[in-house]
Amino acid sequence: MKHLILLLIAALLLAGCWNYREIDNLAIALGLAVDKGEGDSYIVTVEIINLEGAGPESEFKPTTVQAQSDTIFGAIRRLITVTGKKLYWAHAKVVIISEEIAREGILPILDFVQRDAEIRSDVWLLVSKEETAAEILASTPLVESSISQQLSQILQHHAPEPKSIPEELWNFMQKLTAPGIAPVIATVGLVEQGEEKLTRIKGVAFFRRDKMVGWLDGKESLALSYLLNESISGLIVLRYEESGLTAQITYEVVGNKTEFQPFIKDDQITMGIVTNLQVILAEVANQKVDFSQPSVRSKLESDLAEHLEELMKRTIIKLQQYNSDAVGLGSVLRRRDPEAWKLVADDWPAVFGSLQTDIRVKPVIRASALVSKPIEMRD
Amino acid sequence: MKLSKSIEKNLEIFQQKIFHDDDVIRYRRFTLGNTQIKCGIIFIDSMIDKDYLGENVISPLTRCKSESIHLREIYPSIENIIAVESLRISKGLEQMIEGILYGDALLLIDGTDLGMILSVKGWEYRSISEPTSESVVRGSREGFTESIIINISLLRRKIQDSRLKFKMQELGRRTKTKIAICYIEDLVSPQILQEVFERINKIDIDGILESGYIEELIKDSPLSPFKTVGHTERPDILAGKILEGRVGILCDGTPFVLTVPFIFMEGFQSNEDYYRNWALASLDRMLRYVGFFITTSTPAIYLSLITYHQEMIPTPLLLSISAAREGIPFPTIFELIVLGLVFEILREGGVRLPSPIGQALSIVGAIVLGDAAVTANFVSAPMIIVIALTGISSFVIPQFLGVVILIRLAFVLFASVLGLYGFVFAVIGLFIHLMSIRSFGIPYMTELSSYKLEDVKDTVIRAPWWWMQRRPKLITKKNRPKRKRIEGK
Amino acid sequence: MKLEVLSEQQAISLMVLFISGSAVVLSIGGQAGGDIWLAVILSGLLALPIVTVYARLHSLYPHYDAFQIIIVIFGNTFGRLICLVYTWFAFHLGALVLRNFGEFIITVGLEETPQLFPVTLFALLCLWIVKEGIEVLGRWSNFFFRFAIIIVLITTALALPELNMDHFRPFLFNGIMPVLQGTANVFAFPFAQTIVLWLAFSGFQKRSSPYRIYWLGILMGTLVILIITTLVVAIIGVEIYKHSYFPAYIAIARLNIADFVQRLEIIVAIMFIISSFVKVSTCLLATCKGVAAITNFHDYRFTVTPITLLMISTSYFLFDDIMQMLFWAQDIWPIYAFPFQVILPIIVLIGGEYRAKSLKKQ
Amino acid sequence: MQVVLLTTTLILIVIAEIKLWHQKDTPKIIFYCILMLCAYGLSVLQMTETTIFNPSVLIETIISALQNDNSEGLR
Repeated sequence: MKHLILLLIAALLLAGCWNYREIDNLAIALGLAVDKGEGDSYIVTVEIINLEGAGPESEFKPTTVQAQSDTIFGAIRRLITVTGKKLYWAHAKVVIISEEIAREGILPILDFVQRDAEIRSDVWLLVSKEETAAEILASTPLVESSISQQLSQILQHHAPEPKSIPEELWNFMQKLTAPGIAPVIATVGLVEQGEEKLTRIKGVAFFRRDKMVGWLDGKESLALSYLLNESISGLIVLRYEESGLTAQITYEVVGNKTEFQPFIKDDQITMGIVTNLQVILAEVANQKVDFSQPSVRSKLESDLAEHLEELMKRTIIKLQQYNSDAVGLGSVLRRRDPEAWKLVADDWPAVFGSLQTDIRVKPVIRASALVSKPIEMRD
Repeated sequence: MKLSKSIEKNLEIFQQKIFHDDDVIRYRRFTLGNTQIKCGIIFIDSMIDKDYLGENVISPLTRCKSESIHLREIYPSIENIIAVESLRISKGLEQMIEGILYGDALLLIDGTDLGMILSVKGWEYRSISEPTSESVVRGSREGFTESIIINISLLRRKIQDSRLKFKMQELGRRTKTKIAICYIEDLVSPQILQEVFERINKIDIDGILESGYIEELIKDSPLSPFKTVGHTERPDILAGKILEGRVGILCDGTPFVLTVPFIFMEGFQSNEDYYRNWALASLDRMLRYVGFFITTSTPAIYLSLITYHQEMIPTPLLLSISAAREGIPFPTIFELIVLGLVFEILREGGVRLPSPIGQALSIVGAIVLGDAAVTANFVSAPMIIVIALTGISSFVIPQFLGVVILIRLAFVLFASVLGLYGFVFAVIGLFIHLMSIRSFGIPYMTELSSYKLEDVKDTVIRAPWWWMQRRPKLITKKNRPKRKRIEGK
Repeated sequence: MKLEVLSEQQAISLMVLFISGSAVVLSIGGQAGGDIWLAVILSGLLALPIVTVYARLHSLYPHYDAFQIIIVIFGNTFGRLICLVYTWFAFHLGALVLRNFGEFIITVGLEETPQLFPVTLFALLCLWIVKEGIEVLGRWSNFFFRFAIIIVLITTALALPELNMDHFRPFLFNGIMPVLQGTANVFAFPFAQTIVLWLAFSGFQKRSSPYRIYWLGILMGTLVILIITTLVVAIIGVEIYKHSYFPAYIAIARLNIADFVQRLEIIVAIMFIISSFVKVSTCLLATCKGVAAITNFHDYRFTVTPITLLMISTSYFLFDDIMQMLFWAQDIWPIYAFPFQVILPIIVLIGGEYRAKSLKKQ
Repeated sequence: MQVVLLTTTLILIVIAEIKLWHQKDTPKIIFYCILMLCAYGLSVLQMTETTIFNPSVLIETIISALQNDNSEGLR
């Protein structure tokens, strides 16, 4: 007991409350956008929550503040002179990087974000497709109360319509440090709808080390997602043509699994890639296509396979042009054949650039939603 | 001082020397039958049963025949005449005075220096009624009264076993309070019993008005706010504890009976647990542990979350708390302590007031004050929720009602300097304290820090009776089976 | 003075918490890379013979505590010298763990708080429990052991969807050498440190066997460390594991269940506080007993306050910064501790066997 | 300022603890005071940030010296 009293007294005497900070003295930052300023400087735009009114009736409105400095940290410190409150980063949702900076290398930004214990590593990374990254933060949030939250929502629920590959910071860092895989970052652009500008996430920017080297569009990034074994679905629309019968058919992917097998022959590495897809027929525009017949279904399956194989091939070739192994074929090789990997590890990007791939897609039409046959219309 | 052989002188002694100036002492003089022997009875008005005294003592004595009385052995010869169930012949003046003060009547007869103490006690008792401090939905409705004799009878009726023993003692130099130490001979651990006697014999105080005096004088770690002596006003609880091998201490003048040893988890048990379906009772018991956690920790956790670890709050919640706090002039810690204080004042005020006023008070306090404070922007709404939650949860563990306030305060102070880390420190400290105290040689946290299935059966859960075969291990060392094992069950 | 005894359960939980001490948060065995699990298992197996030595000594001299055993075996002068060496070891280890703790708190949570403050508070708690004696420590760890287990289980369950077993492939990529290095590291860092427990134990309840206690303790400790390191590496990958100070903290920060259960790092912090509390207290207890044994006082309790204060100060200037601390824990410690943890106990055992035999002959 | 605070606290602790023992055991008190003085000295050194002999540096040096000796043989 006496120790307890001693402890209490000690606690009270020494009570400096160093880290004690009232919640209302913090400016909660939700999003960060980094642009290139004149010379070597950075322009930092931060979306913060601004409270209006007091007590039970107060409301929060998002607003953006901007500052410029030679370093990101300096710019963020400078923001205090604008907000009057210390910025609080633990709830930041997105970090948006302008293309210019991404091409120069994003390590300075990552360094700041990693080093500052406050920013959490599950913040989303985005590359802006617009002129500046700040524009994105200035657009209109549609559902959520702030644009950063809106973006975070979109990225989180991207699986049914995977037009991009959202990466959280830690994921990016992991790919950056792991051998034999290059990171990608989702890209964000703006679309106009009436007077409002809305954000739209489509495609990815792929990297070599920390430098962005190119873009993939929505379709290509879908192919990349399947190659990366992301658990997503995704729609594929194809035109069906058979004995004069044409129809637009929408396949919905409900399961995907890609397997890799490296073959080595005469010091030439060939990567065998097999993607198993489970699809359902989501929409069949022409009622005459009788998908209950095996022959029709196998035709549908081979169409789909052909289409996807071509798409994946295109994607990989595009990546190979820039020597950016975003598929992680290097890490596959490292796992599957450590000895072969040791030989090429030091020179992997170049080896990847000339790597042979053998891509097979094996789609299986599992079900046709709720109907087993096309709807037969009668007069 | 000694009595003489003359009754007049003896009465004089009582009237002038011992009880002088005391107007409630009655002196009744009469002659013994037709023998002309003078007699006197001394008693205290209102402490004896007057009808009983008249019918069974005075009337037979005045009507008796002289041949039935031997002058030489006058007391033994009238023993058959007096129809009182308990009497004793006494020589010592002290004993006589004590008897009179305890509600007996003293019969003095001319020609002897002896007195006869007749048990004719007959004061007013409060009738046996339902205990208000421990009410139950299911279970016996009788509670202890202020009379130790009645209390003993209540307990005897529950346990009709010749091995149930009562050891009577008197405590308090002036009050001469009767206490009874009761236990079941073959269940109690001799060390505990010996310890109880030793500690009780050490007590030296002039007045014992309630068992609380004894409690504080015999308890272990006297500085600790945790109680290490249990109390109850229900005979069924006492019987249950005694059947587990504990020792009960009954005290005259109070319905509250002490039980030792008292260990931590008893604070989470209720007698009703044993009368109800075991599954529901277990659920309730877990609720009590949760309640204990909530009532001690919520304010500290809330404080550390919103002043140290804002990153742990989900964003939407953070935003709404932030909005609620906007414009509040006081720091959170201040807000917390003041509101907590207000709640305790409301509670204390409610307890001491007659119930209709108490209700009005709580309505005014809870609704009007709380609502007004929020609208006036004095306190934030989440804080009101926290305080209300804390306060309400404290009522599920009535045994620890006082101590949780202290724990809560300590937790809040630690949390205010180091956030959740400080809170964890405080929890560690609390458990060091809990682990280090003992109650009559039994570690306070006995069964809560054990992994044996057998010990868990009556702690976190209340196992069904057919499964609980043994009494608590540390309290009873011998005769442990509670029930015989029934084959096939 | 009454001999303070522990029950088997209490001793085992004390041991498991002691082993998981700082090891659950610091990065240990990073050299082994993806084969860290193998390194952990190997070092657990290596630790078994060592703890058997302690157990053997306990059963040879059941009525003495470790320092008394040493003095009985080696006589007054030489025995005390060994006691002094061990007292220093326990003291140093205590200061080290205290420093680990301080760095952890400052790095992850309270950046602006001076390190001395939480460390002092923490050390005061240790002081308190050491004054209450090993029995209270045993009961305390027995009680908190279940929280540690619950924490480990819950985190494991929550982490399941985040695990990426690719981090462990390919098996033995860099050959066996790094695994052995990792093994040496893990062996020296939590496992062989159980020597301090041997120094702190004073006696067991009659029926419990010291062998069972030590073996079960090591096995369960191995299991806990195995679960935690595999979990952490499977979540964050080898590279980040190697290069971060507190990998478990980073790993748990990744967990996010349906956007609701997230940001659980505090769980790791709690686990760390509980286990390093046990560790520091054990070291403190061993130091105080050692000091009392050397100076021939029967009661160790009166030395606790000054030794705690000494330990706080020592922990403060032991290292300049966290980088040096990590370097120490990973590179210097295994070599530095080897004589204390392996060579000396074996010498003591040989002396003990010899002495016991000659006593029997008499 | 800090040193003054430390000194008073420690003196108070010493007095309180010795009183708590309820016994006059001179060697014990002397030994206790010696230990306490050591602790005090160390704390003052630490508060005034005086660089003193650091055991970990010593151990580090010895061990790296040993490693260098053996390194040729090992590698």
